[in-house]
Amino acid sequence: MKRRDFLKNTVVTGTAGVLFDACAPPGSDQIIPILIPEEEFIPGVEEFHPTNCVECPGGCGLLARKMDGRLVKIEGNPAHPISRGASCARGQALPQAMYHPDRVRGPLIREGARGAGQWRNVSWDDAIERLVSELAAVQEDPNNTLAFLTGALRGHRLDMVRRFTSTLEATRHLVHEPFGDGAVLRAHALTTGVEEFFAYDLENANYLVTVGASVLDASRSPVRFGRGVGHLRQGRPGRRGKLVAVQPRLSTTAAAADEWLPARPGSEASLVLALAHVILRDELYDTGFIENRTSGFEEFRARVLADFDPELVAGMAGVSVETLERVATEMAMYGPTIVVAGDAAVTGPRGLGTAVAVDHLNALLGGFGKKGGIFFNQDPPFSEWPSLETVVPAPEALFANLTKESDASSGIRALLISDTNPVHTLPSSAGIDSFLSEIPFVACFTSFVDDTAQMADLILPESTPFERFDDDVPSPSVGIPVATLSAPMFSRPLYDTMSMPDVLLRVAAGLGGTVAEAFPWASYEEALRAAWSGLHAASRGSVAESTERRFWTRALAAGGWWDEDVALNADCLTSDGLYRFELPALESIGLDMTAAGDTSRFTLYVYPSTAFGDGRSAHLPFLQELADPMTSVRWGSVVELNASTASELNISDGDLVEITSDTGSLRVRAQVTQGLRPDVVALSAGQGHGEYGRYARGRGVNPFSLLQATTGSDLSEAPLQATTVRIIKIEETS
Amino acid sequence: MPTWGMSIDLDRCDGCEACVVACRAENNVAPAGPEQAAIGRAVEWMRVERHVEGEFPNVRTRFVPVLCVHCDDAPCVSVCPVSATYENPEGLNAQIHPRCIGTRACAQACPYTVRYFNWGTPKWDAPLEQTINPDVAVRWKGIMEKCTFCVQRIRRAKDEAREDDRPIADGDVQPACAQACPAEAIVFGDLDDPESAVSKLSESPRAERPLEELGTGPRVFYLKEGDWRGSVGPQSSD
Amino acid sequence: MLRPRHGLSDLIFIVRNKSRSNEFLLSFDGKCCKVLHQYCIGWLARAIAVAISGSVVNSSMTREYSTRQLLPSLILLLLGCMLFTGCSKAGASPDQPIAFSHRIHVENQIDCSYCHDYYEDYDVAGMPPVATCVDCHSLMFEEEPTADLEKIFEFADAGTEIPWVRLYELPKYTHFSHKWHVRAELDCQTCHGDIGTSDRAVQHMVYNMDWCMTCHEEQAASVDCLTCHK
Amino acid sequence: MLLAVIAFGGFQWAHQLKEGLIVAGMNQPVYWGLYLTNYVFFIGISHAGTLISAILRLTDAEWRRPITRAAEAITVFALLMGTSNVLWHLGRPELIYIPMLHPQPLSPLIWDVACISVYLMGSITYLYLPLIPDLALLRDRSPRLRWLYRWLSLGWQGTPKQHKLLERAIGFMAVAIIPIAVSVHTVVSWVFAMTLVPMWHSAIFGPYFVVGAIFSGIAALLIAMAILRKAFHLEPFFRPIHFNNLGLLMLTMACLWLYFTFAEHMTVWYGNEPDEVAVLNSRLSGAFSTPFWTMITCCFVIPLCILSFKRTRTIIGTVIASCAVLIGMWLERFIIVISSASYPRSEFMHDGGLYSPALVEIALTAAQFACFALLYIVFAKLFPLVSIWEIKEGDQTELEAELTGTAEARL
Repeated sequence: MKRRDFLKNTVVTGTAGVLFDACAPPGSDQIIPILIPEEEFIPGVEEFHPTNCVECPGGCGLLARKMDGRLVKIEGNPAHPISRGASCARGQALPQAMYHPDRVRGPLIREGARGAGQWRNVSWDDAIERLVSELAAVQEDPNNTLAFLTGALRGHRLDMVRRFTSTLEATRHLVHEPFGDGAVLRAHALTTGVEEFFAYDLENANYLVTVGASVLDASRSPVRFGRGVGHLRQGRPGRRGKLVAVQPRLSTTAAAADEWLPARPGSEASLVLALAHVILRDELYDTGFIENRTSGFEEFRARVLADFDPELVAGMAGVSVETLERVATEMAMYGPTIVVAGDAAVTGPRGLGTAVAVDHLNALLGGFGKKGGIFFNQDPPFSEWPSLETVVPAPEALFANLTKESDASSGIRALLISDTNPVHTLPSSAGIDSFLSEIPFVACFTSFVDDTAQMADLILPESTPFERFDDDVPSPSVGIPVATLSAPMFSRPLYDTMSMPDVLLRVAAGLGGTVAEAFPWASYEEALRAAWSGLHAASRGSVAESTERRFWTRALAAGGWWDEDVALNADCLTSDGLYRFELPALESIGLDMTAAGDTSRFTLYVYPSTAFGDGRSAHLPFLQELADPMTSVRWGSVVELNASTASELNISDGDLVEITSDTGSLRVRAQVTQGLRPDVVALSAGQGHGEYGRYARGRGVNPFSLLQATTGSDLSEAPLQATTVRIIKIEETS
Repeated sequence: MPTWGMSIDLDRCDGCEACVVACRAENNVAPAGPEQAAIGRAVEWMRVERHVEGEFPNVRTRFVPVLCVHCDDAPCVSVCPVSATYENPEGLNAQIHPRCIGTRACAQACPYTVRYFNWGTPKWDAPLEQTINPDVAVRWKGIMEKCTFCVQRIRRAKDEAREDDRPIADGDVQPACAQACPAEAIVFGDLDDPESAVSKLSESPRAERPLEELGTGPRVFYLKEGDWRGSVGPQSSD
Repeated sequence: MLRPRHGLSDLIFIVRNKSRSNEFLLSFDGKCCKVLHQYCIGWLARAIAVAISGSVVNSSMTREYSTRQLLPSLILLLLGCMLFTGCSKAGASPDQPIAFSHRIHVENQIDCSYCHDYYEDYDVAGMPPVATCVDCHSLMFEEEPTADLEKIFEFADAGTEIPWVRLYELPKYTHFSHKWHVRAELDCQTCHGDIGTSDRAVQHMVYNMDWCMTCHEEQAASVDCLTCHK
Repeated sequence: MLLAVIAFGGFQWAHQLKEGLIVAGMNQPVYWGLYLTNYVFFIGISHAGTLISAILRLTDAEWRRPITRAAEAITVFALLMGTSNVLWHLGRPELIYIPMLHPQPLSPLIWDVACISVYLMGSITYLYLPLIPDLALLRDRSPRLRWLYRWLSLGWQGTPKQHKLLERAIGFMAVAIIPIAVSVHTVVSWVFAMTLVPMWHSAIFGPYFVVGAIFSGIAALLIAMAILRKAFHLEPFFRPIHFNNLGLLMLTMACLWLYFTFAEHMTVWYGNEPDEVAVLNSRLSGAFSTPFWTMITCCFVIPLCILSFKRTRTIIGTVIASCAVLIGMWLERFIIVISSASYPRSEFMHDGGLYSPALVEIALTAAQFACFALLYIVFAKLFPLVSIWEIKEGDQTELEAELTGTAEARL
């Protein structure tokens, strides 16, 4: 019978196919694969190489597991004070960044129009030659300026850039970091004189209040805060701390919290001051601290008692008076208490006010310098690089402002970009596209052709942390001086890549003159050693060795240097050394927020994604495949709506909706939730890349395209919860 | 001979999903890709389930990391017609890939839904296959796979212990998930050793074994969320 | 507890394996090997082997094989031979890039560990890089240069390794530690046959689970699946 | 026509073999889909013949004589179709023989393999034995294929001794086949009932499945009879009385089936165990409500309305009812397999995908029904679908010429 024959064949071929898949193992019949000439390794024997994580400000120290000459896994460095052997989802996915199929494998020069994505491979010599000539050209005309745009760099990468920008004539160092928490730093500076993230002694705290800051998912240091909160909860037998989250959306942090206060966006500052009001009214504050170590308390008390009665605030914030009273009392009674501000809450017009109010609340509770309280970072005693008679550099400025300046780009002839992706994470209204297009020469240091690199003329492929020398000073830290150090774990990079500082060294040499003199090192490694010699000289801390050479090797092997024995300190660096109850910053805060008049408009709340942060991890398949902790969405994005809102708009789970703001609109599937204020819709940052490798390209939507760029502010470039949007249903779920 | 078990402290767990990716990376679990993941074919030996109760603003949420609980009396073992899944002397419920014929009976029988099927051939876009962990087999299409309690790490730990000829100590073995967890919510060890951290935790009043009523005898147990009572009393800044 | 007894075995081995047990199979052996050398291809060989090993493994405890058990195997085997052409590497002795003689090296009192330097300390025995060859041979002025010796230096100069063709390969889903097998004081011959006394490397046998299990049981080594399966 | 459908099915299967089950619609947690549904369904159908004819034979119901063979044929082919589903269902069909080589006796699937293979053997013999005398008849009368009939009829001469022997054998088989048949479907049900899955883990699953099986079996038989009656002009043999009686039998079964269904769901509803109730709700009002209520209508309402009244219990009526029942029973299998699988213990599976069959599954299902029909027709072409000698035996006055005439007319 025909059918039988036919089937028999299909069976056999099919079977063969199945078996082929089944039995086909990676590797060939040759024995060569287990013999790598340069890198001797023993099959089946694991090596661990210390390295550092650059995905988020956390600055974890990691161990890279190397087997059969390949990087196969990331683990936390058990000795490292920040990670303590743990790591987050993003850290775990890092090996995929190194072996990503779409990595830039060599320097590229643009062919054809900008953004067309046509590139020509060139050698490093040619690339650097091009770079040098462009920069030299810029230097010739005094009206020209050169701009170096970076993310929030840390460690000596930052120092290299600063040194570079300050040695070159008319050069500006611009910074762009979508979730930079600039306001928090400014607030710290105003109140304590320390312009750095505080170190929190979570392990010994009993009460933690986060104002906007999703400390457990994406912002700052999820690993450090995760460990801290875990310890605060169950680390001490018979003593369980409490976590309270103040934010409009039930984030992973709020979900993990014991109590969630869904305050109206923008009302956080008032809410915090209302808590302060209760504490002041009932005189629950830490008198000792207030009297001896603060200034301007009376004015502050007067202001708060006068203006921020819970009765008034409650209505505006949408949190009941009882709750405010209770939480305030608990904070005072069951301390030590820590209050942390961050993310959306510290952006926009009231951002700085919120951050300052939070500092004041901490001060009221006497949190500074107390066990289970707040301490200040201590910098590792690096030795200074040879000082140089510099042209005074223009202060670091926010990128967004520059793009808005009328004749912004006119002066700028060349732009170098590193460790940031403004085209993706700047509000489109900031006019970044036109800005870039007006600049004659744009060069990008990057491992991937992302949204920004797509607009560049020259792409200088960056090595991954596993292929380069690097160091890092984590911030927020844990109060002790910590410096992370990582060395390449391969004898040569996987591809023809070079790390940014090394490129700068070669460019400097190329430019010659004072610039060359400013960079007397042959390699970034040398530069690092020069700086790290200071740690050796200090002869304390985790690595103490007789000779500088042995110190260096030990430090490389240990993955860094830290000093656990140093005494924690919280001495304010203000003029009088006292904590300053700064008032002017609170002016912006009022109770003028009435219920939104136009009920058809909702506040758009943009938050960093657990898996992608601001989007820089979106190119890794492991993270794209990861179901979001709160929305369970994979490989895309959803907009969250409160159930009641959804029913009003007759939107149900999975419907396609259109979100329109004054500056743009986008279409995305809706997800109905109970974990969100009815007057708010929430979109996660990170997705919606136009260009960032095959896994990120065209996945989900980018909320930044809806935001209204703030100008003038030198603290944040986009208000993450001040934009209002309309929502209409486009189509039913299928 | 140890009996391996795990405790997961739901009070510490904050749903960061570090364990999920750590498990993927350690055990060569290939991403299913957007299309397949969308129709429920994503493989996650370790996944974090979310339970949201209540209505705005009084919402309570629990994160529950779910992995194979390595039952003492496993429903999956008895239904397999070819004994491709079995319980080893150390209490691991193992899937022997070359033996599996893909009836998926075990998956259907598992009350925890933690057994995964290779619907198609796992894909690694070159050169991503470079990240494959040589200690763990790469599965192929048509077979089941599941959490192994990182048996390859157990094997290594034993090897080292045997090398310097000592018994394997508590903490020698850490599965990828436990190792990655920032909140230190996951503790792994020998349930037979009364001194091991995990068996101490198993005594905790907060300890509850998932679906114990089914008589599966899970070796993974959860420490349920504690409630905050102001019981600690006013703290002096000691 | 039920212990699965089944492995992807290789055809030839089963046949030879039987050849050791009684002579009915010897003739069978002869035929098959010929057939295979002419026709059989790796993957299908495995497919068939599954069937055969199945019927073999059934009685792996009593090492006897009845005609009845072999019948399905034979049918499958022939089917395979008819459908596919190619050549099985199993049991064969492929031409190596260099005619290397273990005998000579052994006779010169060169210890296994000199070339296979991981064999008693690690999971793999290890293969010598070309450098190791050069080290010795460049010192032996009195040995008359042969074509093969020249090749060594050619490879060395080209900076490439010698592409030895692999004789023994375990499935990727098994974990094997050379170290512990050496420390268990097994003779090299048990697994590698008379390699030490031969001029040409011939695959002594193809390891299949049946064979491993038998030895493990005799030696009272662990027979838990997870000992070897990963 | 049929061949085309089958060929397409085969092609789809080849595709599935190459790509793996990724081309099918199943997912996590619905690991079992259409293939298992068909498997259970066809095995159910298979109860038509053997069980019915055996029971009737033992109870010596005279009216059964013409219909027994038609029934037994259904059994054999349905079984073949049913078991073939295992091939599509397995992740690695190339290893399908392993369960025979290294069975794991604790597994219900192994019990299944055992029972069904026995049942298949049994029912083939049971189909074959009564066929022998007719084969002999054909050997002597048929114009062609005599060699085949000669070979098959094993030199039957119709001597009293042979008759005695045959009667004994048939009698024995009839007795033996009933427990086997019952056991088969019980075991099939145990494949589900032995798990802890909500609404599978139920004690009455065994009898429930058996009843359902007989129910659908009768329906299949009725339809087959009706078609053959038209196709081969068997009006003299398949008389309204048969349809009437079988109709009544089916009615009883319908009531019995409803009783079981009700009992099954009642206990769950009253027990109110959250995970089980989740499944129940999905059937009563949720994702599976449409198939569920269709099933109730097809399996009970329609048969009841048609079959309770003598006036409507005509041939047409019974056939309509039977079609309804077949659809209903298929839906029942579908609901049982899929709905339970779709709602695992909530605490551990939050976002499970709902199941919708893919092209390959539908194609293969169609191919099976086509193949079933094809086999049946071929069988009908080659062998007398009416047990000539039994009828003879039953009614001596019947004119032999007429029989053989029709027989020859057919060949």
